[in-house]
Amino acid sequence: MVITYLEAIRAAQAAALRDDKRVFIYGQDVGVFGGAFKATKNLAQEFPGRVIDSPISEDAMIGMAVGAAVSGMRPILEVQFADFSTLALNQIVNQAATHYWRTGVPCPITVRLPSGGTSGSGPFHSQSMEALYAHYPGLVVMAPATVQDAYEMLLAAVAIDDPVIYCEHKYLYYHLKADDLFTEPPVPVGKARIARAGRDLSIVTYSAMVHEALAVADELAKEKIEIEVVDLRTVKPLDTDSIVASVSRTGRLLCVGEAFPWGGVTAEVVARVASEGFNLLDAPPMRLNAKDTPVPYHPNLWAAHRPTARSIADAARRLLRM
Amino acid sequence: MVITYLEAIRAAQAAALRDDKRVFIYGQDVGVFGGAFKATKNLAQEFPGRVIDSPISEDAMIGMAVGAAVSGMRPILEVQFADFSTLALNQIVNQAATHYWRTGVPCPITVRLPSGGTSGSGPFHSQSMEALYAHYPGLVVMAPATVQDAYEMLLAAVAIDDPVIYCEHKYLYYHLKADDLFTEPPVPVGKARIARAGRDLSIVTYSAMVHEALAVADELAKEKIEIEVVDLRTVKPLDTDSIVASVSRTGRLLCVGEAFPWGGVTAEVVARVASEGFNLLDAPPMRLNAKDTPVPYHPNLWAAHRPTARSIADAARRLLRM
Amino acid sequence: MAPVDAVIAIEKVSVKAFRLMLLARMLDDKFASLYRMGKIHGGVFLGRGQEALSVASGLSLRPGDLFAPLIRDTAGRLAFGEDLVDAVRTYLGSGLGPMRGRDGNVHRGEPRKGVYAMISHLGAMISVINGGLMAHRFTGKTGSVGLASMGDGATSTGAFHEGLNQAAVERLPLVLVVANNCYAYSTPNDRQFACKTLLARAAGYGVEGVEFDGTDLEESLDKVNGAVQRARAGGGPQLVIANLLRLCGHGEHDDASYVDADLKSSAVGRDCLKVAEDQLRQEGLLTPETLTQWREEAARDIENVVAQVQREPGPDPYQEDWSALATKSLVETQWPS
Amino acid sequence: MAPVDAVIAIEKVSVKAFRLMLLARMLDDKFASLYRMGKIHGGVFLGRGQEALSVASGLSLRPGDLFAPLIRDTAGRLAFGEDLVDAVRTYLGSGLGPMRGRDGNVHRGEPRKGVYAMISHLGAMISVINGGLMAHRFTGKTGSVGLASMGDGATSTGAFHEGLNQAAVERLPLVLVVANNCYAYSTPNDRQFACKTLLARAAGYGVEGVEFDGTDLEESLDKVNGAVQRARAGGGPQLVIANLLRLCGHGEHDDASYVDADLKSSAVGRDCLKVAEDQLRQEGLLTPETLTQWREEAARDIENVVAQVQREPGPDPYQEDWSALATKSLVETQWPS
Ligand SMILES: Cc1ncc(C[n+]2csc(CCOP(=O)(O)OP(=O)(O)O)c2C)c(N)n1
Ligand SMILES: Cc1ncc(C[n+]2csc(CCOP(=O)(O)OP(=O)(O)O)c2C)c(N)n1
Ligand SMILES: [Mg+2]
Ligand SMILES: [Mg+2]
Repeated sequence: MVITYLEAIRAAQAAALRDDKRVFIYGQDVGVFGGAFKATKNLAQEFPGRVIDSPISEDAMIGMAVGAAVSGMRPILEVQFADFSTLALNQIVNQAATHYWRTGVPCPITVRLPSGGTSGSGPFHSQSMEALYAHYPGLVVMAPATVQDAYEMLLAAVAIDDPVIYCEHKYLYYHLKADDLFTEPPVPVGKARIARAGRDLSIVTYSAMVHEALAVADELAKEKIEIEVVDLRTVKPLDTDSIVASVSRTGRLLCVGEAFPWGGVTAEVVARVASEGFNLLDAPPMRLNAKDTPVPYHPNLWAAHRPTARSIADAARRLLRM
Repeated sequence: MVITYLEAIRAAQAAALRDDKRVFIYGQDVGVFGGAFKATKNLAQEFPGRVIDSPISEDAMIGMAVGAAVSGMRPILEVQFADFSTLALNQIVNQAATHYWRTGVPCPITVRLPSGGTSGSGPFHSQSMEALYAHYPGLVVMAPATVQDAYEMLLAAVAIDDPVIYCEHKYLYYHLKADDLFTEPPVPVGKARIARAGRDLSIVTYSAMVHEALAVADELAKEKIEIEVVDLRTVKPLDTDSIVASVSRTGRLLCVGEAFPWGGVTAEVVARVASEGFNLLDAPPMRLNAKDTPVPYHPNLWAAHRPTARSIADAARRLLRM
Repeated sequence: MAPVDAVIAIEKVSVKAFRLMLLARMLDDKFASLYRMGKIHGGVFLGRGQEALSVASGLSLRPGDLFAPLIRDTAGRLAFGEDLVDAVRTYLGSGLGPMRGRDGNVHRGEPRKGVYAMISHLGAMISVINGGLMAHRFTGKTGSVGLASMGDGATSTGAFHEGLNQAAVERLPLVLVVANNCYAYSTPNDRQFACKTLLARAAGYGVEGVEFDGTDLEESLDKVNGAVQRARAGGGPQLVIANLLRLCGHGEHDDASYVDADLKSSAVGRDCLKVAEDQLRQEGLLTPETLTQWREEAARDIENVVAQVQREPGPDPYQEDWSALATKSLVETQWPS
Repeated sequence: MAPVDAVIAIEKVSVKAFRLMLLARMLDDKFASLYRMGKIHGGVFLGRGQEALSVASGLSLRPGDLFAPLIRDTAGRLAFGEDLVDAVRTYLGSGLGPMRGRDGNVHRGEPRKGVYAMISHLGAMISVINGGLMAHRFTGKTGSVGLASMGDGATSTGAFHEGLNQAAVERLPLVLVVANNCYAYSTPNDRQFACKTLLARAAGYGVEGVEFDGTDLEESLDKVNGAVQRARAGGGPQLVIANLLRLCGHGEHDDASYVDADLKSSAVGRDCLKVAEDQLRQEGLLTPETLTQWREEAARDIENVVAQVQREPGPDPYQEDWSALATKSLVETQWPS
């Protein structure tokens, strides 16, 4: 059996619908059509009345999910592209995220955000928005990098009593395949995973960039350089302990993200390691992000805009020389 | 003459309207009423037809400003509270911020965000949103801390060809007074200011927290501890050179912000100093932010939620012992 | 002519409504005076002039229904069963109130009792009510309705549009009650919309609409109740437009000097409490003595509750767990710890 | 009967319109075939079936007006003066195009020529047009209008509501043209709104509205032009609803199998290009020979431009300054440098 990252997302939703009556799915074109990316393919047919097409109303989509969740349901929302969640931001950060803290009543919604760049998608269908959501209190922000995590973390998201922003990477949808849904022992939500062990340098990253980092580790292994790759899995909470532990083994930190360079995950990781693991560092921590422009359309520009195995390898080599 | 921070904001808008025909002001209740905080008091009367009340439509407010700016105007927008700008986020980060990069045509809008906490304002009238805007490419994000900066930076914001998010602190509106608009030599936009020189520890901060930091510096001076206070002024661009230079003098960095703790300005500052000024640090860099909950209503909780002179002084003392 | 029973029922409702309006007015007045004495931490927002409409909203609902009141709904909240003490505790930020001092003034609710806690962002509660109604639909809870309050200004928000349209598409039993008090803060209707009446919006969503004089209690009871009944009976969303005037500032910091004098002296400027009082008197349902008695009772209740709450401790920051997540295992370490 | 001159003018416009529709259709077909050959980097979105309405929008405008076309407006863009080469360069991501490879496919514009560059977020361009019209008002530029295209699905966005309401309050010469093609991606009208016709929305904003058969070129020219004239003359915003069907997928990746067969065979399912061709033939304005000639000319123009653009260099990342700010002194250092 071969299962893709996208199929895992579909399978997790099918399992959630099957096992929990409180679950329903709401989003544009998620019904009989099966969603823009087919992440809900056949689910409307299999679970009649529980997979519902919404109007093009991102604000109302999330608002409705909040009301349903507060009244006992477990909605899964699909925003057609993460980029359109700017229009739902208010309901996410001010309504859903504050609800439990203000009222004591939990608001268990899962917001699926098809995230990240793919060639030719341009400024408005490529964004990685985890930093916005992680900044606000009251949200759990996931960014699965593997097929197994795509599955298990989505089920966890539905089970968690808090609003979860589930950032699924569009590039991985079809590109990432596994032989099985379960190949590794499950890791609890909130814990990072050592995707590859090494002792010369830690690359801390998440989502699609985990695979770029693994490619770099492969390449540098030929030069006898051992890269440890830490897959964050959730960017909030951020598993500082595992990150610092990795840096304590390697003494060198390169933090890589596909998002815009100001702030965000890489800043938070580097700042925490600098504060909490200062004496473990044998060299200055380093960051690698996308460039500080919108995500470009043309593949030439796109490839230069975001980190790639090549630019990560360059950065790693530079850091190893420090 | 005594002039408040709020009066400086009003005066800058009056000057902009007077000196530049392209300027107009748009926002809820900004007209004859003079705005919720009276930042546009009398301006509608003085400049008929150029200070315009908008419907309660934050998205359309910014969209309209973009269209006007692209067609040659220099609009100033007042969002009634920064917190409501979540509803305008899409137009700000996707329309205004991408416009020049995509089309080559600049989009000079100034968005005034009454920001930050005041006692009793609660979760939805207290937010500091600079991190959201700074994360996106294409915006300049200002956070003036002094009366003079409130004035000069607002004029600069209007003059700059790019969209500017101007975060004005509501607590400073009435509390902060100066004898004159011009007491110090002007500092260019994008440059930080050494608000107080010292050689034992650098507190890097911005907006209202500058004054808390200065109070701490006063207090610790009694113990012969010299704190250097760096006022960032703009959080994007971030004046890394001045920050690193300060750390090179003191060897210790405490970065303070009133915003939520995950990501944001303090993460970016600490990450940059860790990367670029690693060897200058005599101790781990430290951060102090608000707590990771919404901003509380009751003064007891509010005072414990955000950094105060007291908690900053504690942190500084801890850092000095490291 | 209506059968005798029905007349009595209506009379009783209007009497009950009037007492609640009186209580709400006096509670609001108390908040205003506490505000002037510097005993309130933030702003104070009153429902003065809007009590008839608000009470009609609260009384039209029954347990199991959903209610998203807004800032001028003291009367409606009380009518739907809010305890006086919850209102006072929230305004005073008591740690014992439903919001535990975390949120304040008008931002209170008890979702488990069907009252959603408003966020400030106008229009945002409509879709939340829709969601609650969807939950009822999913769980087979039939016959319930959801009522969302709204101001004229809030009709300009994208959230209003998306929310009402969503309800219409799902044909949910949403009753959207717009208190058109002629102003949004200082902004008059003609800077807010260009339609002659907001009622004209109903057709654009394919929903039923009704418009009436919101200064008139009997009218308000009748019309809001009618809309609630239609929604309950499966008639889909109802847009209710009530015309009236805010007889106070936007908040107590505001002297409302911008309000047009002509409007004040026109029909919308009538004080609904006075109108209701006159109606009840004329119908022989109210004597000066009862009124005095009700006033005294309300005053005493309010004074007692305020006195009690003022003795209550404020929230203790050292007792707070300072986390916004229900899942405690996922709470982030604070930096620095 | 209309005077002879006017008849001739209308005929000429419809002939011009037909040629532009033909060009647009063939250009779209070319994009589709490039897409199938893997020569396009992202998605391809066609205006098939919507050319009559789109061309009417473009032709109703004149220099100095503002236009915010959407994804199905190849015809309207050409009609408003877009150079074929700009369209092709944008789709192929040429560094020489107006978007310089930074943005692509339908996301193109030249704001200085009055064509705003759409962002993807539906509804977001309406208020931008309003702003351009405000700029005209401020600078005393009278007699110009702004036209924004929209789909039926986009009417559910908050931005649609806020934008149209804003235009109504300011009484701006906005013409909002809704191509109701019965679907938003796969979502049919009845999951998008509950009003019988979107025309019912006009009254709720206090604006004029008109609805017609968007598969009919003459009708489209007449009705869109009428709305533009009314706006130009100071009649305020105009809501234009044209009914038609998208005769292609949402994008070229989509086979549109969800489209109702009954709709396809009904009046809205007519191909506007064929309808226009028949009209012109019947009016004696088109012979088979001219049609063949026009087709050949269009094909040649398109082939030439595509061939040229395919030889053009893609954008060079090393030549990019990688900054999104116009104020170069404020550009941030990249990390790591
Ligand atoms: C989205 C949003 N923008 C701005 C505000 C600030 N604000 C609070 S109340 C108010 C006026 C509301 O007017 P209306 O809806 O008519 O209600 P009323 O106060 O008249 O009862 C404004 C602008 C807000 N709360 N939400
Ligand atoms: C705010 C927003 N949400 C979602 C999308 C994704 N999306 C792109 S086109 C489309 C359908 C648009 O339908 P309609 O407005 O009817 O235009 P049509 O494609 O039929 O011409 C959707 C949902 C978007 N672009 N913007
Ligand atoms: Mg009002
Ligand atoms: Mg459509």
